[in-house]
Amino acid sequence: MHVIKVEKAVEMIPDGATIMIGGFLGVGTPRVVIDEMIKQKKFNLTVIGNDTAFPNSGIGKLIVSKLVKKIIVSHIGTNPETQKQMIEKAIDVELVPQGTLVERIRAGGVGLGGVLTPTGIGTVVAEGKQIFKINDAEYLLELPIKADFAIINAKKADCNGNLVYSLTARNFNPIMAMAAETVIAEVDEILPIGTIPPDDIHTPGIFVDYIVRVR
Amino acid sequence: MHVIKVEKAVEMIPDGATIMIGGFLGVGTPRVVIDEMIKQKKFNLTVIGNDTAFPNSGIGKLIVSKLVKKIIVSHIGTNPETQKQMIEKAIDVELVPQGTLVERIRAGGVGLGGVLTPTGIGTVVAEGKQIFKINDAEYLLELPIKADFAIINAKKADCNGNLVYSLTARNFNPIMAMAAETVIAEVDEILPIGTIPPDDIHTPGIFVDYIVRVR
Amino acid sequence: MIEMDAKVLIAKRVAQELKDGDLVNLGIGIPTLVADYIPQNVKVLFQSENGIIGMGPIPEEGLEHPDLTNAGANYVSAIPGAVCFDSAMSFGIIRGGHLDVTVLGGLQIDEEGHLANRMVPGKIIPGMGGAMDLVTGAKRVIIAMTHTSKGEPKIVKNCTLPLTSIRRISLIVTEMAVIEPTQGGLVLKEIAPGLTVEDVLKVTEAKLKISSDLKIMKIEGM
Amino acid sequence: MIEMDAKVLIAKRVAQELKDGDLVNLGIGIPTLVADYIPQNVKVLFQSENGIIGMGPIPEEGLEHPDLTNAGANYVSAIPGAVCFDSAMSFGIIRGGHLDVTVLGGLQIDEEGHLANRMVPGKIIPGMGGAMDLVTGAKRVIIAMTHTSKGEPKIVKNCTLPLTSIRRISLIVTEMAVIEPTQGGLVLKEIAPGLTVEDVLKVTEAKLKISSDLKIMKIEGM
Repeated sequence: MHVIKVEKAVEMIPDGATIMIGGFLGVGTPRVVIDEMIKQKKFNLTVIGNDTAFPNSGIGKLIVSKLVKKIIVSHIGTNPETQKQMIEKAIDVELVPQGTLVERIRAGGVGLGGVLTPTGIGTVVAEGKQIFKINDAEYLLELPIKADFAIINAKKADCNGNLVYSLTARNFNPIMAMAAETVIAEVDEILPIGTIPPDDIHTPGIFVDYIVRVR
Repeated sequence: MHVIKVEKAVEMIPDGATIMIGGFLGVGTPRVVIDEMIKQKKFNLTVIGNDTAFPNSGIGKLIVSKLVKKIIVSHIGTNPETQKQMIEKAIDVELVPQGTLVERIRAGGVGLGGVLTPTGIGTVVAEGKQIFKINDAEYLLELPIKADFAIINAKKADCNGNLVYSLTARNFNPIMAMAAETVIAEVDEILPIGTIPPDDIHTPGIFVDYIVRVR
Repeated sequence: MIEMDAKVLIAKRVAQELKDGDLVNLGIGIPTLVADYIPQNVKVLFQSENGIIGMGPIPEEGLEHPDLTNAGANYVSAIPGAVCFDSAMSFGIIRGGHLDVTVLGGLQIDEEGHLANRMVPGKIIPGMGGAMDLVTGAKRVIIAMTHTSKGEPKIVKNCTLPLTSIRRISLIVTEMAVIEPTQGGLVLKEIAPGLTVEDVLKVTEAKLKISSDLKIMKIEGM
Repeated sequence: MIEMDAKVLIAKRVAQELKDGDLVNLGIGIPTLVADYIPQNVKVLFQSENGIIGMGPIPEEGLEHPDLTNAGANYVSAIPGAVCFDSAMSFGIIRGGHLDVTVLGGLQIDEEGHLANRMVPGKIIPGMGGAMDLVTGAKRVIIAMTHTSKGEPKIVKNCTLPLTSIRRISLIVTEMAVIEPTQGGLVLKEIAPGLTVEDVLKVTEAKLKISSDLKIMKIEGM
């Protein structure tokens, strides 16, 4: 794990990268890294996240800045700009049920080839997917998602990169931390090693490549 | 969640029940409940756990007491008594790779119909199982496991049943807590509500039906 | 009879469905109002799919925490004994059958009790969020919605909007009626005070069976 | 030449394979010894599949903690910055490719580099524990084992014991040789000091290709 300036962190991200971004309607989304991505104009991104938040927050800001060519999210209902770009075919939107989305990301992170979920059976979500009948119940095969980068937000880190999240800002962050080639964590503070007890750590530091401290 | 005497907790378990028992070679196994199960002679149990520990510890004690008719575990190498009963066909042993075992239990708990894992492909583990080829890699379909009871061990609880585990005694306990009809947690102490911060709780109390305090 | 806002009436009636000890997830809109009308002798825990059990009411001004919100990104509080977790755990709880009740809004419900609560196809589809998992996984799915939309029936023969799930929902509560979807069809169980069965049938496209034990909704304040 | 215990020699040679920053899982037996010989300028983190990263050495008497053990149920310590987690996370790390190196013992390895490290069929099969996941998921799989068992070759044409995985392992280290399984077969890369290639071939059933860059194992203290 390396501590890095936000400018350097974002310089590593090439145009066209596939990026997971933590957060739920902007809560738990790494704000400083997002702002720097906009400053450095990272184009043609594929973004995986729960939602596109609002035009002025979270992933929504990347959408408004027209940096995203494709998103994989559970809804875009809070961001009219995403809806507008979707209608204009300026952005490709893949909608995934929220529980399925997080399991697909987890599967990517923990080396599973897929999971079977009952969610979406008999709906548009099932279109084009394999259906399995197990003990009279039907399930969809949902495939793993991985990314080049995961940009996540945590409350604090220690010098080993071990992370602790805060309240409902945890959401997708710990799951995405497992599923990307390079993981950049934006944190409020970096504490000395040994000051966070082993049982209180949410994400082991081995998943974290770079830390950007923003306070 | 109800706090209950160990005698009452074990009285709820019928002969022939399917029981998940937390622990890894006895570490993190609920010892007091196990001893009471032996005292009350619960017969014909199906036990799901990581291993059968040693003859004088953990699940091993149930084996020695001849209370178990079937076990689903990742190994029995540390318990000669299990091996002896297996040869004598007194016990039915289903061996499952450890990572697959925990994912199957998790799948049972979180409502998945199964998971695809690369582990076991090309080995005896694959016998009789469906194989899926996804992007040139092969995976086994592994099905969920659920149980009538999960008997788990935690360090502490609060009065809502929220649980915190200790160090490597955590292991299978939080996963099993999600996958059984009735969950009995053996804990060292029960703390007032609000004294364990929301971010430090490992298992939400909603999973826990009964708590046995043993200190 | 005292007039009552339709939404309040629905929320009050839904609140009566909650049992002591229930773990409850409330959707956005009318369902959110349910929290205000839980009977005093009933203690429930609120789950929010963004990762909390033990969600409390809107905090006093100045006590908001930027990391403590509900699934609509509004500030909430946490009751003592609350627990936070990641989205995998949150939907494990939902899909795994550990949630006792979800109360959701609805756009259409068909004769088989199937819910459609997403937007009109051809127009904007804002996405299913967590609704598909909630309807698929919760032990009870209660739909809290107005009986009609701009005069048009929402309880219909067949949904024209995309289905949220093929799981039959457990109960429909509107400002006019309480309807229980069963294997044999939709059963009218209660009607609002002052209404006749005819009033309900007139604005319901789906076929309703009238319960032999039809009751008048009992709502405090009416 | 100073004589050295075969197990120590193997452990010392394996230790040279570890890189600064590696996350390492050591199996029971010879692999456990590797921890004692990590080069001073190399800092690695030890993972144990029962749920810890940052496992430290056996604690001083009186400092054992009943809840802090390795995968063999022996007391261990935790270094500052250690983290504990459940078995789903532990095997997520292993199967998900986040573990840099696993060092395991072996009973047989075939010409294609497939490992068998479980007991003889017909006799007792004690179970695979975490070995199948480790061999399937770790970035590098290093087998640390004696070259023969009671004089019988362990590096064989075909395994007679059940395979642990069809994943080709990365490296074999014995007290006689370092052998790298490749797509083209097993390549003899190093031999122990004082041995000839003939000595190695004599006790190896599988066909070995001799590396054009064959070296003598460099072991401190020999």
